[in-house]
Amino acid sequence: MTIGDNPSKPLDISKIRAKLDGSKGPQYWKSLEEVAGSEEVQAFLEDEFPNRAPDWLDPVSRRTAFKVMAASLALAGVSACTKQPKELIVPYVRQPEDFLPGKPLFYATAMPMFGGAIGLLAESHLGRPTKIEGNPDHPGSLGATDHFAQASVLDLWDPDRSQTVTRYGDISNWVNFVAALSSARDVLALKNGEGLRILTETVNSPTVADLFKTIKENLPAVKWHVWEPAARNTVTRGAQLAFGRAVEPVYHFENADVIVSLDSDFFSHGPGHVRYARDWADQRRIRTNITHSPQPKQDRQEGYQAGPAAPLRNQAATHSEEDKSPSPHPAQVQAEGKPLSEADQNRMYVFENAPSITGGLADHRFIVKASQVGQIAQSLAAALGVAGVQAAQTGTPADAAIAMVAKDLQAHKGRCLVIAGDFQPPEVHALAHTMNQALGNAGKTVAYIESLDANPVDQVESLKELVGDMNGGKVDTLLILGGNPVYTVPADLDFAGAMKKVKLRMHLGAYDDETSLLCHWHVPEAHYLETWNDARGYDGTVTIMQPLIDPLYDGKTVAEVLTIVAGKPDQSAHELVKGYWQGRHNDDADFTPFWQTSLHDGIVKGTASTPVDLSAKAPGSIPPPVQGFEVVFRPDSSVWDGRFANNGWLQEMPKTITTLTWDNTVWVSPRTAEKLGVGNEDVVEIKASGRSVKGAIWVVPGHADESATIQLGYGRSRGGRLASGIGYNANAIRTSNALWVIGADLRKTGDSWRLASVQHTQTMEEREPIRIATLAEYKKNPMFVNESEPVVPQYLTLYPDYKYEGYKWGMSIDLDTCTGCGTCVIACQAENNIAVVGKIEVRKGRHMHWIRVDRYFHGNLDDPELYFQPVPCMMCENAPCELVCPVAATVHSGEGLNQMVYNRCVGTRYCSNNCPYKVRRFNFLLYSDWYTQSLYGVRNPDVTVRSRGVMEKCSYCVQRINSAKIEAEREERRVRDGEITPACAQACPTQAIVFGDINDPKSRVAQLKAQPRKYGLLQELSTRPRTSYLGRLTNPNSEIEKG
Amino acid sequence: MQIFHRSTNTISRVSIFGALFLVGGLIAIAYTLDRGDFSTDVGVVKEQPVPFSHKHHVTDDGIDCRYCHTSVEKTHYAGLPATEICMSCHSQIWTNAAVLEPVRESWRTGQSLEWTRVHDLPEFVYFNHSIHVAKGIGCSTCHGRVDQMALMYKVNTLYMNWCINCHRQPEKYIRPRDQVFNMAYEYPPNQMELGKKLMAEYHVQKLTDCWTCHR
Amino acid sequence: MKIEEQEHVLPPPVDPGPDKVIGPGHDFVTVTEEISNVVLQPLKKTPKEWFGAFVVAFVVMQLLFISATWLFYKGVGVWGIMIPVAWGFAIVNFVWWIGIGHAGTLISAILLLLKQDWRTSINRFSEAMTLFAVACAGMFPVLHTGRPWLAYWLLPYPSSMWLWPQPRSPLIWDVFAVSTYATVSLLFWYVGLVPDLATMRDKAKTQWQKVIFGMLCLGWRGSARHWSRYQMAYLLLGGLATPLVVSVHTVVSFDFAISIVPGWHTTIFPPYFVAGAIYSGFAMVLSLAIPARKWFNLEDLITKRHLECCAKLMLGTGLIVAYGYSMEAFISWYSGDIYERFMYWNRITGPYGVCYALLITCNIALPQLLWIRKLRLNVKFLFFMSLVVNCGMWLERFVIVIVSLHRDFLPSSWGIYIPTKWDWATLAGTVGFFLTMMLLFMRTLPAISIFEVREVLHHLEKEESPGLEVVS
Amino acid sequence: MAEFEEPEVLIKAAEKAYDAGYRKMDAYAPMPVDGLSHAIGDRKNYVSLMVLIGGLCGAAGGFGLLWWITCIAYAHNVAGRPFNSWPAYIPITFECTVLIASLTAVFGMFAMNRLPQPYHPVFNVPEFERASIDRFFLCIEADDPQFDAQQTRAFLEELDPLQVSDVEK
Repeated sequence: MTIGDNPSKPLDISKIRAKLDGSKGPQYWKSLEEVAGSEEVQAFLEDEFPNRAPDWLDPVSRRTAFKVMAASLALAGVSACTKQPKELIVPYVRQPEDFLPGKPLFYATAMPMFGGAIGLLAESHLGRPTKIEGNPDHPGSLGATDHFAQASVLDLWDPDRSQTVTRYGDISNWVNFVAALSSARDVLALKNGEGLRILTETVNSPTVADLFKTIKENLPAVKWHVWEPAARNTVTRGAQLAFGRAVEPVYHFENADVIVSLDSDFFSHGPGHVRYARDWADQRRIRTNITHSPQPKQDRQEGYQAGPAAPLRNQAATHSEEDKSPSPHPAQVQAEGKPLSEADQNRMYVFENAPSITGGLADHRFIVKASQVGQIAQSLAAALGVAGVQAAQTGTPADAAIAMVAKDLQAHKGRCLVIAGDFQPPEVHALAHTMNQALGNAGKTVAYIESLDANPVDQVESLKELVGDMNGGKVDTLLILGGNPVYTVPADLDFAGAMKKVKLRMHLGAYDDETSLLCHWHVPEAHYLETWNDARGYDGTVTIMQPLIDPLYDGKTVAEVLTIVAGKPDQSAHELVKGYWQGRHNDDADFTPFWQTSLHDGIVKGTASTPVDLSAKAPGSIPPPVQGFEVVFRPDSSVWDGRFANNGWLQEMPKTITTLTWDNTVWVSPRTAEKLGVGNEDVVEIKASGRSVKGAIWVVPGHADESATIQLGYGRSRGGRLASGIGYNANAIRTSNALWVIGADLRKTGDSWRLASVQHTQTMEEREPIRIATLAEYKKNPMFVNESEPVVPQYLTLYPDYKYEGYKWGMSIDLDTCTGCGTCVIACQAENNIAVVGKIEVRKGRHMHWIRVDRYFHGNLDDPELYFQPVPCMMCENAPCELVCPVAATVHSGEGLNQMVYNRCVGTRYCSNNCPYKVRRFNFLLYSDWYTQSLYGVRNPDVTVRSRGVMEKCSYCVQRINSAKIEAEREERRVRDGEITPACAQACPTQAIVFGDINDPKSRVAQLKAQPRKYGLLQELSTRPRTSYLGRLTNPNSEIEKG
Repeated sequence: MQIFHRSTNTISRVSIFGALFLVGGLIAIAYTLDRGDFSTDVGVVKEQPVPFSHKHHVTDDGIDCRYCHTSVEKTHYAGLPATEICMSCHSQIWTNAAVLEPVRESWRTGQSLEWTRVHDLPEFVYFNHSIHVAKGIGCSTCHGRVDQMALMYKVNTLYMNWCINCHRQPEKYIRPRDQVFNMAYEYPPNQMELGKKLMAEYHVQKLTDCWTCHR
Repeated sequence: MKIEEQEHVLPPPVDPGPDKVIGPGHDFVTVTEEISNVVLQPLKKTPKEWFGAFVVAFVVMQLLFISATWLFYKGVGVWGIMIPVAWGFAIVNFVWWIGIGHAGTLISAILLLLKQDWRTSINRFSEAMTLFAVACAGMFPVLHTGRPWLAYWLLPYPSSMWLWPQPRSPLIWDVFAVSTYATVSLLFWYVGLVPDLATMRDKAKTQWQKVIFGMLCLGWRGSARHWSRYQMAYLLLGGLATPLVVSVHTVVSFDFAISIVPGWHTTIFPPYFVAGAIYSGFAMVLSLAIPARKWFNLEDLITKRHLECCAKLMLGTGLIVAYGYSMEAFISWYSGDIYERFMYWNRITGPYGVCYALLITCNIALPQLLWIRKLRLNVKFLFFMSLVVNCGMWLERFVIVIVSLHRDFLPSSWGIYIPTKWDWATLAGTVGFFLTMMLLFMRTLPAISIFEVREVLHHLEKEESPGLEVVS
Repeated sequence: MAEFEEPEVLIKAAEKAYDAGYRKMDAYAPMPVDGLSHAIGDRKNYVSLMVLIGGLCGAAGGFGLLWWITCIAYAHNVAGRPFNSWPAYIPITFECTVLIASLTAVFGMFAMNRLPQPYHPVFNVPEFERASIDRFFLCIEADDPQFDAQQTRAFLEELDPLQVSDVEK
């Protein structure tokens, strides 16, 4: 399956169109697999077969690291009644105080990302960090996380991390490195550090910033360069342009009724994106005080007498001989909320070239080329009457809407928001600032704080300068602290070439990667969970990051290296961080409590930056749009700029828009694909400014024409077993003066590259797994969700209900606030020891995720709506899977959970066939890694590691339920609402997933299930799912609707 | 013409029944082996670094279970004493007894003692001491008269049907909370009604769900 | 006095045509001679074709062992199965083989009850065919489990976990149905063999043959009392086996009918599965009988009449199957259920549409040629047709199992199933195993029931010369 | 022991012998012959009764097992169905019925026939080997009250057999 085997047929878009024109009602279009009927699949079948790699080779399996070929006898571990092998207990010699073996501990820390940091609680089992949760006290998290944070714990245990200091590639040690660097420094110190250059990624750690200050004092000639391939450079530049100083905008979605995004995907990245999603959702969420009553009132038919003698019967679930009424149904709970007439939610307009999760949530999504967003901004600004700005035409439908958008904004002065995308040029940011000012939003929906960036230089310029000096021979010693410039620096600068001219090159990095290969010295960088550090959150709040474990491979931090340059070697990260903060206190008396509380809370009180108020002025001109075909660069949604390339969880996480795993692709619109005569998996060559790269096409409906989007972070040549050999390197055609968009042309090569998508059919067909209505329709008919698929009334079944007298667990998922970000997927994977299976297996349809996010395109092929639906186990009360299991490996619990017992499963897979939701996952091979020692560390000891040949599925995180129940029982009370939170619900940024006890009418979940928008997936099958959904609402602008 | 000798009639019949009995017998033997001490380890003493006698420490010295098994009331894991705990006494008494050398060595070197597990559940079984103790299940109910064991062995198979037996009818085995750590506790003749009373009092459920122990 | 001394020349093996079950010029001795010779003739006299076929079959059988070993070593992932298509070739083959296994007992039992004279010459080896087909089928449920070494958990036995099977699951019904069927077929076959084994004992030339057959026939001596009990038992066995045959494939069809998968959840499955089973069963009988009668010169015992009757039955059951298909289509439309409708539409036009077209051709279209008597009597054509139907029936199972699964309720979890080489190897392997077994059987045991042929012969004689008693 | 060529002759002979008062006798044929057993005075046949009993035991056992498993030994809420979902037990019950019945039929038949019995005096007669091929025999056993070597032989001769021979014990 390498580039070069047979080309698959191009998509015949015209055929689909023909179909669509014929089809009535809401338009449905077919996906790749069904394009123009079955020929595509026939072809797929035909050329697929010969290409099958021998099962014992799995040549492109991207998870050899995780994979074990042997049919191991470790299987005995999960097969019952075998003689137990000898097992040792190794007690402590001195048991730590207040430590209880078997109880996980949580430590507050933070993960630096996007030039900011998100506050976290890290779970530790017997000293092993196993799981990341959000820190409820941290403003940037409020208890939620993103998928990067969730997956970061796997990086800590990654067997491919660089594990030792190397010198010229040979194993060395820290002492030698210190000696080498110190001597180099001492030499350069004679010329005030002339010729010593330090290249870092965006730094926002006060400690590090302080260290740089000292360095500057001692060695004024030392230059500090900053480069991060997907940094928010344009944001600071834009602020410079508008305000004359690099400030950071902080948005307050909780106050925004109308939001305009100028190609800004603020839900998926940026220092505040998790918090923003929460605030937005709070504005979005609708609770109506009308109670959902799905069942027609009829007399129930008598059921069978059922159930054995009392002592054997499960206490909680008992067959109701006497009383045939159904178990407490949400219908009996009175829904709380506003009256229907007052139901209201915010409205969002998004202008973008490629679908994003923000665009998916938009009430109006306008497709424009990325390079045209500037003109849109101009027109909008003009329409808003910003002085000195002329409207510009893009020639897209968007132009027509601008007036109405402006009108809507003006109608909500002070309660609206205009946001420019992180990858739009500074001018667009400046325009956005001026518009917000014109709309009186400053201080209300947007505040400006001092930049989080300790060194807010123009990173591109800074990089250019460095490269220039290197070529000019002005650099003797280059200190690369973090990052992987050799891979990430745009091709036109030829960083590698320039580097070779530097006498002494030193690299601090987590992996032995492209950069370390070209450096004389390489020092393993400490993971943020294993060292001391500090970082600023999106609003400036500082978190002191504390280690949960000693550095596994003696990794070091940026600070620890800098302190050598500063001339004070042998200071540990702990001393440095503590020292810095001690320095800001007069004496221990007030330091010690401060230190304790700060560490405990995970935030340093009072460090949130105070807003400054400034006046913005519009930029003179904006960069002209790319004439002809544009290629847009974006960081990848799962590996970002490549830093997570060796993270199996993220690699296998379906990318929200494409549901692809393990690869980056070239996104083009159906029309463009038609024009190029290519289809999915066809390889095209992208030529831009004399350079070219080859990548596989993925046709993305709703993408702008004459435009292609390509993702950074792939095509790595080093940096771990999983990182290299997949995708293509987009940096190869990136240039320093056109970082984010460039004019280029695409050419079909005739080759094809196999991609692993987890969802082949991208439409809902004639079915309605997701029920959608506009706010207006909802007000007319709040029960709209139950019309297409009525609930099967209870009286239709022969059997009497089981009554759940104890707890009755249930889940509710609000499709209106689900962003589809996929954090739940990774959170679940981390919590439940879910195996990574690799590209080949994903292609075969064998991915293991317990909760998946279904993504449907709906409506027009060129401008479809985009819907997301998280699907965990439905925990059906009449579970079809249970009926057909021959060995009772899956049965119902007394609390209505659909239990899956791995150690009883023989693997007939009948349950999966009979599961209409297909949420069951099967270990077709030995997917769990039984052999890589370091990966044992990340495992959750409360969940069995599944072996080959057993079925598995979502358990509502039963390990959490049980421990909470045990706590409650010991205290002789019922479990409180909210005491149990499954991993998915806990990680969800918008709290779209809610779990709880349905029997408790006051519980949040019971309340949500009482909402009129509540419906069950495939409820007409009478499976009676415990997981229910709230229908999706949209809030379109009626004027635009008309227009 | 005659092929077989007269005797073959008898032989053939005997052999038929013989075969039946043989098969039956083999199955019976396999069954008993599977249930026997060989595979259950019931009553089998495992080799330990130190010949620790519960009999001596509990009965003679009258040390409470919780003195060493510190977390039995707090977590799923009863807790095995850290060397520290051993040394708290043995730094004063038996300071140079040969049998205790491993303990002292562990204390000196900081290397943990490595005990062999006696009560060993499969990895897919999640047992929680704290809740059982809290609900009035005594140590001796499962571990037997540990106070009379010179060397540790298990008295129950810890097989699933054994667990289920109690989970289905706790009233048979439950005892007052204050008696949980009483090794010599005898069930009263009126256990059945006492058990029912205690179950009500302690809100004991009959948890026979799979996910109670397996996840 | 010994038979050898008498004048008993074997009549030439000529096919007496479509209305006679036995060729001319036969008496008790000659039929006995002709049938027992197949077994007792010296090895070098064995027909070349037999050796050829055996070598081929034996080699192909090795595929089964190789692929099974690889399967146990790696796991079921070596097959093409995935989510949503969690059942692949294994189940398809299982149902196919079980179906084939139906003709044997059917012929022996039902035709016995119906007193059909044409059953005699073919019942013995169609029973053997049943046994081996069921053996092949029986392998798959075990092979296809994720943890085959625990397959015994499907049996009710007192385990140390005190866990029991879950008898609401059709798979448990399968366990009982298939094992019962295997046992009863075995008994039926052996009981039928006993008197002939006695014959073999007496015909055998060498001592060791005598001893072996002597053992196997349990010392049968044809006593009148024995015969009477024997016949009663045999009749009852037939009576019991008849509903059993019907039940087995009914239960197999429940595997699908009980589920909620569109395309599986159908009440019409039991009858048309049974019909289909008989259909493929008779096809297989023909595919085996036609070469066998040729190689061993048995044309005068397995006559065109036998072949034609099988052909007619194929035609009949084929029509029932056709009815089944049409009903399936009709109901899925008539139900108005979008999932049902889509399922059927997808069957015809979906990615696997080709399979459906082929299936209709093989099972419905081509067999209609059997209406033509000339073709029914054309042995070569019958042989060809029997192969066609066997393929067709395999495709039917493929369509039902895989095409229904690959697109069910939620479009998001639709998928494409692609069989791997190991899927094919396993299928081929079982065919090899089956043929090897059949060939060995034909060469080592009387493939035609001698004593029953004698009975028929006797009846015929009586019909021809009513005054027979007077003569003696 | 007399040897005949045709089954009908044998039947007649047997009837004669029975009328002549012989009781302990047996007829041998290479194939089942209607009425032969009747002719030699074998009137009753218990096979069917046994099978009936066997079948009933099978049915009871089968259903009983399932009921016990799902209601007593291992009661669980499966797919919201009652513990005793008897309709689901019908197939297995039926299979058990057939299985036990068939087993009793076959093994009962062999047992009643006193088989296996590789050795039997009649095999001592060389001609008897054709009893399994094309000859029919009538054997009057020595322990028959009326048995007398000469008379019986004479009597058998009257039945115009191919030949009469003595069977050594």
